[in-house]
Amino acid sequence: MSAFSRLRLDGVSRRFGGQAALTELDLTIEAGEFIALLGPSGCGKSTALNCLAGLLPLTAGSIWQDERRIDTLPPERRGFGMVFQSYALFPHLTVRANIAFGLRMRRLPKEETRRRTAEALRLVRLEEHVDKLPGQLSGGQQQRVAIARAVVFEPSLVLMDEPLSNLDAKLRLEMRTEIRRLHQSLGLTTVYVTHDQEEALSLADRLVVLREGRVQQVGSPRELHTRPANWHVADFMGYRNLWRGRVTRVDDAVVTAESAGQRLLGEAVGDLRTGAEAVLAVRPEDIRVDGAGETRNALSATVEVVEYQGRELAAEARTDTGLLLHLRTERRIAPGDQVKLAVDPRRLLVYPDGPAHRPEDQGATR
Amino acid sequence: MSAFSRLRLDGVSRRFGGQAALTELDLTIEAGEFIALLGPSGCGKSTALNCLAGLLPLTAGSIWQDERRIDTLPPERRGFGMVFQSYALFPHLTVRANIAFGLRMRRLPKEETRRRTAEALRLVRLEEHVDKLPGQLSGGQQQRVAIARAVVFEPSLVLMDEPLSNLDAKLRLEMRTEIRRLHQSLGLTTVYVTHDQEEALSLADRLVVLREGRVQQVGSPRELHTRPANWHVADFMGYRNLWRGRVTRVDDAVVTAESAGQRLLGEAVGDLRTGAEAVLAVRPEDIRVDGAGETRNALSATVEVVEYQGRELAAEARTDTGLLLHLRTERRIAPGDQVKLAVDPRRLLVYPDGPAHRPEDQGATR
Amino acid sequence: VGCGAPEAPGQTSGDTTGEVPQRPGKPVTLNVLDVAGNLQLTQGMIDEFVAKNPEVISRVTYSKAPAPELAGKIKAQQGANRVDIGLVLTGVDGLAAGIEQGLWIDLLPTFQDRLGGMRDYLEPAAAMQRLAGNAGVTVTYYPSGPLLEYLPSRLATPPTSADALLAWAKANPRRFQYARPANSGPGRTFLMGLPYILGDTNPKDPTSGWDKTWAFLKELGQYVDYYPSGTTETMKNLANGTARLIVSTTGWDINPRVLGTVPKEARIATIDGFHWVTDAHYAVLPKGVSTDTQAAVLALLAFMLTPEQQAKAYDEGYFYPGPAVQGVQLSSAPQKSQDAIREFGRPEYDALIAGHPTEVPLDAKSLVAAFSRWDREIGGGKVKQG
Amino acid sequence: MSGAGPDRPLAHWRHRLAERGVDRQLWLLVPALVFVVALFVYPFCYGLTLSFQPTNGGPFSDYARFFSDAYERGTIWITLRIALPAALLNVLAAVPIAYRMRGRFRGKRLVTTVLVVPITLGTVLTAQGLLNFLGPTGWFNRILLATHLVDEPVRLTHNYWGVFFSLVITGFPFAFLLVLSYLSGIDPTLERAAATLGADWRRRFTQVTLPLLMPGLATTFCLTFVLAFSVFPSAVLVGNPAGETRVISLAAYQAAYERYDYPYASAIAMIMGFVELVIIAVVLAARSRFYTGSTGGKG
Amino acid sequence: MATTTEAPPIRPPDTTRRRRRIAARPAAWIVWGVVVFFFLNLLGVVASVLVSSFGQSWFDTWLPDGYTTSWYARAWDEFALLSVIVVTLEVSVLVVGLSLLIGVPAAYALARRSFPGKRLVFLVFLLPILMPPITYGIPLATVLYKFGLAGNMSGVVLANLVPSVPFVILTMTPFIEQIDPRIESAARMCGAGLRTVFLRVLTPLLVPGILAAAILVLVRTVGMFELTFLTAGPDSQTLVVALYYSMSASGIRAQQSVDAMAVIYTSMMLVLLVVALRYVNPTQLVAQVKDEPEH
Ligand SMILES: Nc1ncnc2c1ncn2[C@@H]1O[C@H](COP(=O)(O)OP(=O)(O)OP(=O)(O)O)[C@@H](O)[C@H]1O
Ligand SMILES: Nc1ncnc2c1ncn2[C@@H]1O[C@H](COP(=O)(O)OP(=O)(O)OP(=O)(O)O)[C@@H](O)[C@H]1O
Ligand SMILES: [Mg+2]
Ligand SMILES: [Mg+2]
Repeated sequence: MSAFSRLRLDGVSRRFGGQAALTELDLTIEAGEFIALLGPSGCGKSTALNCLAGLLPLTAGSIWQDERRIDTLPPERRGFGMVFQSYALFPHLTVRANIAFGLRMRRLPKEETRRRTAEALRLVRLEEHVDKLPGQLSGGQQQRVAIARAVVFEPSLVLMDEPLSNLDAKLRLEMRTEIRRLHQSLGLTTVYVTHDQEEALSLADRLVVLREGRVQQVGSPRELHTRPANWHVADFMGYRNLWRGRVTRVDDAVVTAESAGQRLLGEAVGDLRTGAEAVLAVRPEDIRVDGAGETRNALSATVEVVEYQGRELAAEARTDTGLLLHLRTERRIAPGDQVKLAVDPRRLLVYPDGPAHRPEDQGATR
Repeated sequence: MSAFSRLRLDGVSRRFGGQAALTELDLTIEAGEFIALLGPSGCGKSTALNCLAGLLPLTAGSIWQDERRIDTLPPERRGFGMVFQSYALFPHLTVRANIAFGLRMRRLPKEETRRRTAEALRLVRLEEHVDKLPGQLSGGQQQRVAIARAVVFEPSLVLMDEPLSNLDAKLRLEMRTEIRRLHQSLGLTTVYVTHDQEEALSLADRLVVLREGRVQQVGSPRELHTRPANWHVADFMGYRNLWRGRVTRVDDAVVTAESAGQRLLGEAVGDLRTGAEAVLAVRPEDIRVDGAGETRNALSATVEVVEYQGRELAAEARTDTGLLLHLRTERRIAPGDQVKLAVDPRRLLVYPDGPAHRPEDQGATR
Repeated sequence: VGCGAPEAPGQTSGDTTGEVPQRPGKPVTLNVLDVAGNLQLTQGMIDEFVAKNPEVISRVTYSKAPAPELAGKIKAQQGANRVDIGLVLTGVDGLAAGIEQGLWIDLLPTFQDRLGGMRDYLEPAAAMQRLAGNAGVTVTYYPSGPLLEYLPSRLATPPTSADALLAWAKANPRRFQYARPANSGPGRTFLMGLPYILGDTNPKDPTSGWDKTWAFLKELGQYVDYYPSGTTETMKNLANGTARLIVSTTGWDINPRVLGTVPKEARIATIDGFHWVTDAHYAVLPKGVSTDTQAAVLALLAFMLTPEQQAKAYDEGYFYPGPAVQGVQLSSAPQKSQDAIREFGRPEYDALIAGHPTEVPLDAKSLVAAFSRWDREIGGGKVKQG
Repeated sequence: MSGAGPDRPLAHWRHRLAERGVDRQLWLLVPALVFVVALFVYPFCYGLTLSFQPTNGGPFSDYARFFSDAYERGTIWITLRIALPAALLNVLAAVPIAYRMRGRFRGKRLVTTVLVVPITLGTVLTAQGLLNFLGPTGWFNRILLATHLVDEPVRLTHNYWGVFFSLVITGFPFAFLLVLSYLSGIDPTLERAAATLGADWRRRFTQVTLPLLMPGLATTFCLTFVLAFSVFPSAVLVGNPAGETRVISLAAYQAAYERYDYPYASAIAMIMGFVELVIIAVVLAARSRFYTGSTGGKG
Repeated sequence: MATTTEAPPIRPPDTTRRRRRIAARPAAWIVWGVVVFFFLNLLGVVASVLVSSFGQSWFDTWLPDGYTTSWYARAWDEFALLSVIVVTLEVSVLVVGLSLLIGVPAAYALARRSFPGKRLVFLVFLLPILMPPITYGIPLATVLYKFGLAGNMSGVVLANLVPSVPFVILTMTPFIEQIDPRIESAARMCGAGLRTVFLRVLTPLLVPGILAAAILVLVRTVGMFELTFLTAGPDSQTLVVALYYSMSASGIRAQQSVDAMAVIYTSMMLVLLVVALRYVNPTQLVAQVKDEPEH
């Protein structure tokens, strides 16, 4: 299967009946990149991946591999590898036969097939399990078979659809490292679908955030982490504190906004004018509890709920004016404690809020 | 359904054919407690819960509610509520009917049923969706219906079997808070099954860690977090660095052990003598990267893999003697960097290791 | 509890053994089971009796079934001592099966005097009655066949001797047809009639006395395409031209033309020196019916054997002529019946019936043996060639 | 351990039984079991013992009689020769059609209904229809003659083919319904996975779907085969009951209802059941060689 | 599809879709071709009976000479078909109902539990389907007569239940296996006893499966001659008895009247089937499919 230097999605769209699952996806993937598609459930991630794989015909747009149009090719002729969310291992074939399947389909010589299968088995450390059926493997082992099967024929592009979602926390962590290692050691190009932002951040070179079938933001993990393009993305990227408010003052990028009677300084993301409705976003870990000496964005609040999370505590606190804050701290606090909180204005992002895009169940209503 | 002041499991065991799924579980649950059952997949968590619920007959042991033996009662006569992993909502009934089901079974007066259903609906904030079928709800909404259904008839005990495992990270976080709130506001007694240690830590008053059907440790979240009883529990509780080694010196609780040519000081958990085989355990976040000035447990290593995880980085580093370390840091490091690492001896736990209990795929072999 | 036969004695369903009164103590409900198609001829008689004698039979129900399953049903009822079938109308086969299994009450000679009509049987009907032994009472009779049937438009001169038939079949392969004897009245009659035509040593012994017949059938079989599984189909084939010459009986000649399955202009031919192989329907009573029912059925049978009632047996030529007793004229039959026979009947039948000897059919055992041999050697033999 | 004295042995038993999977819910089996034992097993035992009590000869003489007579013995072969290919064809024809019926498309409901409707035809209508339609002057031959495809009518009734067609018409809907349900139990993702691995549709089918479908096909084959093996009315009506379609149930029928030799009939029926069991055992043994676990599609 | 290698001009989106369909055709063509051929012939088979049953006389021609309904009238009168059909309906409804009532719980136990002797139980349920009624029909009828249960409707119903109950069990088991057992557990945790679980939760969910089993049982019951005949009384004959009589009785019977009977029989079955299908989508008869995208 010919390698490529660039894969281009051009207005790729897919509708189901009347409903649009994916709208106008434009994306260029360079060879060797690790791209993560990220977004909440039902946002069209799997749809995008299936379109790319050829499992789902497009309803508009085209896909180009260098100068060759490939969206009309059936999946077996695109030469991409795919790891399915549920692994989709062939239950009637042994581990070895599962991995060799793609090579057999390409009618490689027996010897070559054996050699490459053995290599892939070694790569995913399953040498001891070659003759088992998938049903006899643990989840993590199945996972590795699925990955080996997808990469053994050295596809020009590997697609992974939430490959880790079925694993427990410990295994998930281990597999993540494994996938990254494979990507690097085999020099693959990978498109990875997940709804777990931490996973996406830790794995990908570039992230694509989708919402309701539309791209919200494309960028590096750091960009997405520190500067989500709109409050939906922020919400998804772990900005658990989202408050609705109103802009009271604009100084270049620094805006002052008021939410639930609390005046807060923050950094504007997008076009904001005085008087505009806004959404203020801040991560729980960016709210400092030892904010007694702070002058800017200082809040005094009462702790309401505390959750033990190992090293840190997660807590909910309410300011005197009624603003609810989620925060994380290593300080030992207990419900009922009065605390002085502070937020670094550079960590508090202020987004414009149209009446059409209300944060549902969020913000000051809580 | 009569409330109780104490529920006692006495040697509860369950075998399937020849295989033991749960062995000799002894546990006393006080009214109002929030207990989490924790352990890797297949360790017997669901089995324990189902035995408690009466959905699975015991093969040995007994269950006592105060002075009353209840393990011979069918589930519908124990009066416990249960939230199932996959929600198990009745797909043919509306949200309202699903929630009212338990009240209808108890033949409460119509008026009372309506009132309590409405109250439960309010509690889980689903007033707008009363007439939908479960298939028309999002995962998080289904979750809330399942919880409302389980608590609406004010059961003396609520059992929850991995209720959050199907949700995405953001929703999971929100639901966790919700469950804790319900537990407190309704004064429930809750037994909660999960394989996610963070979830267990943040929710429960007491944790029960199972492994292969046997209790490994019972304790408060803090006990489990800081002092796992054996290295299996440690492994499960996030001590990602597990190294096999040998004890070279014992000073009361402080032992010196050698692993892959590296001498390390740590705290002994369990009976250790000089020369004994041991497993050393430390959390990634307990390895400090700015350890240049440290004298005890100082390690110099080369960074091999780095993963961006938002605020922090997760990295793998290898010491000059070949020991592989997983660490987390806020410092910006890159593959190839030489780093000085240090581990607080109080944070490095040393466990005895019998040849029968090898950590598989772990430790110095990597 | 072992796995023994479920025929342990149970309670009786009414008095079944004692003296049979002249009239039932109270009116009975009579269940009639017809396995021979006899009700077509006799239902009118029974209905009339019930209408006239409500104090004997208050209600009558009819059920119909194919003959072979009859014995099983009666056996099951008798095994449980709950016989609810009062009267069975059957052909030779069902009668014989029941006799062999001991299912029927011996009506004769005990009740001979109550059935006066039996004294007036036509001679061949009387012969059929002798065949039935003591269990059955002949209610209708016909001389049957064997006859040949053809359409004059397709076949000008039919063969009239056995040799000619063979020669014709050879000259016109696949054009001669008769149905599998086990499934077909005409087929069966043809089979039983051949020994008389060919002059076999013992026409009553198919195993050792039918050498010529079996040889003839075998040779004839070479020119037969296939043996349909019912007479209806041979009739259909005659009508549509697939077959030119088929085997028939008096009833199968007249009735299908009345019904329109065969063109009206079809003709019959006979083979020189043939004997009629007669057929009859019998009334029998299963063992285990109450004496009241027995009394009622005897009264009914006596009524049915009167000439006025027997005239109904002409029907539409279904069992031509039909009546079993002497002196029954067509003119006393229902008008519809008379019209049908006038239009579709054949004047030559009277002469043929008078001019050829009649023979009773084979007894049941021999007949089954003949079927079996036919199946093995003639019907089954076809396979290996084709 | 406290005060549970009288409970002990009872609880002990309950525990022992629970471990083996015996508990209260098995009461649900009781009505059906009682029913089948009372109304089937007992009469069936009677038939079985009857077959060992022939009218003359020792207990096995009826069996010996059957096997020593080539004409009778041959019915087994004849029946197999009809039933096996018919069952096989029904199952094999159902596969591609059911395969096409997966997924969603317009008119699916109509097509499925049409495919299921022949269930209602019944043996008699099928037989009459075949005689009328395929007979020498039936429409089928008329069309062939009119289009000069043949000079002589083709004979498709009163022989092997007549019975065969009737078995196909009555057996296919059953097979189709069953195959469709088994097929839809296979996770379609597996085939998609095969596609991404470079398998074209033919190899997707032969390498993935078919092996997974095999157990279902085996079960379907067994049920269709049982239906075909007990073929009786159509063997008489559209076949050649004296010769090439003298099936074993016809032999049993003749013994029971023409010769009234019930012991012999029972013996034949037992042989018939035994042959069926043997075939089914063979098929099920073959089935167990295939992968039989979950195929992903079912709950 | 080879043309796709050249850089193509921008095409309207549906072009690709149309091409896809054409590509899928050859295999589909063959399959649908065979299906259509099969159904044309089946149509011929059915139509020839239908036409014949209305034909006055039909010799060597494409169609009958004339048309009449007299064959139906004859059959109707001769067998008192109205009451026979009523009896048939009653019997089939009873058999279907009872066999579901007895069979579904047993299927449930077989689907959900594994216990020692399960294979034996399975064999016991398989045998009535394997064994021809000759082997057990007569002793069964005797037993029923002995307890006064035969010779009327109850006998016919009981005898027909013998093969029907196992049939329900065998067809229902996979359907029950598909229902998540946790839904039942949930109901029990809400305080529902086993009976309530069956009535309130399982039954509504099993409706498609129950209807499938019901249809198949119905077809088998209406078509079951031997057991029905052996246990029927004069007032409890079903249609199939009349049909078998008309087909295989000795004596003369016009081909058309057999055809008419067969048509009556089939129409009744068809009506029952269509009524049943009105309430259930036949595609629901099978497992819930993870729908494949449309191709
Ligand atoms: N076959 C289909 N028919 C109709 N709608 C569909 C189909 N497949 C997907 N959809 C709809 O398209 C939208 C996008 O679905 P998709 O599977 O791409 O979501 P996703 O981002 O992968 O979500 P998840 O994280 O839950 O897997 C959803 O609203 C879904 O309901
Ligand atoms: N019905 C059963 N028959 C046989 N073995 C069973 C059965 N149910 C559970 N087991 C076995 O018992 C053990 C414990 O199962 P259990 O479901 O309690 O695990 P768990 O801790 O809930 O795991 P998970 O996190 O994957 O849900 C497993 O090894 C499992 O294979
Ligand atoms: Mg998805
Ligand atoms: Mg579990």
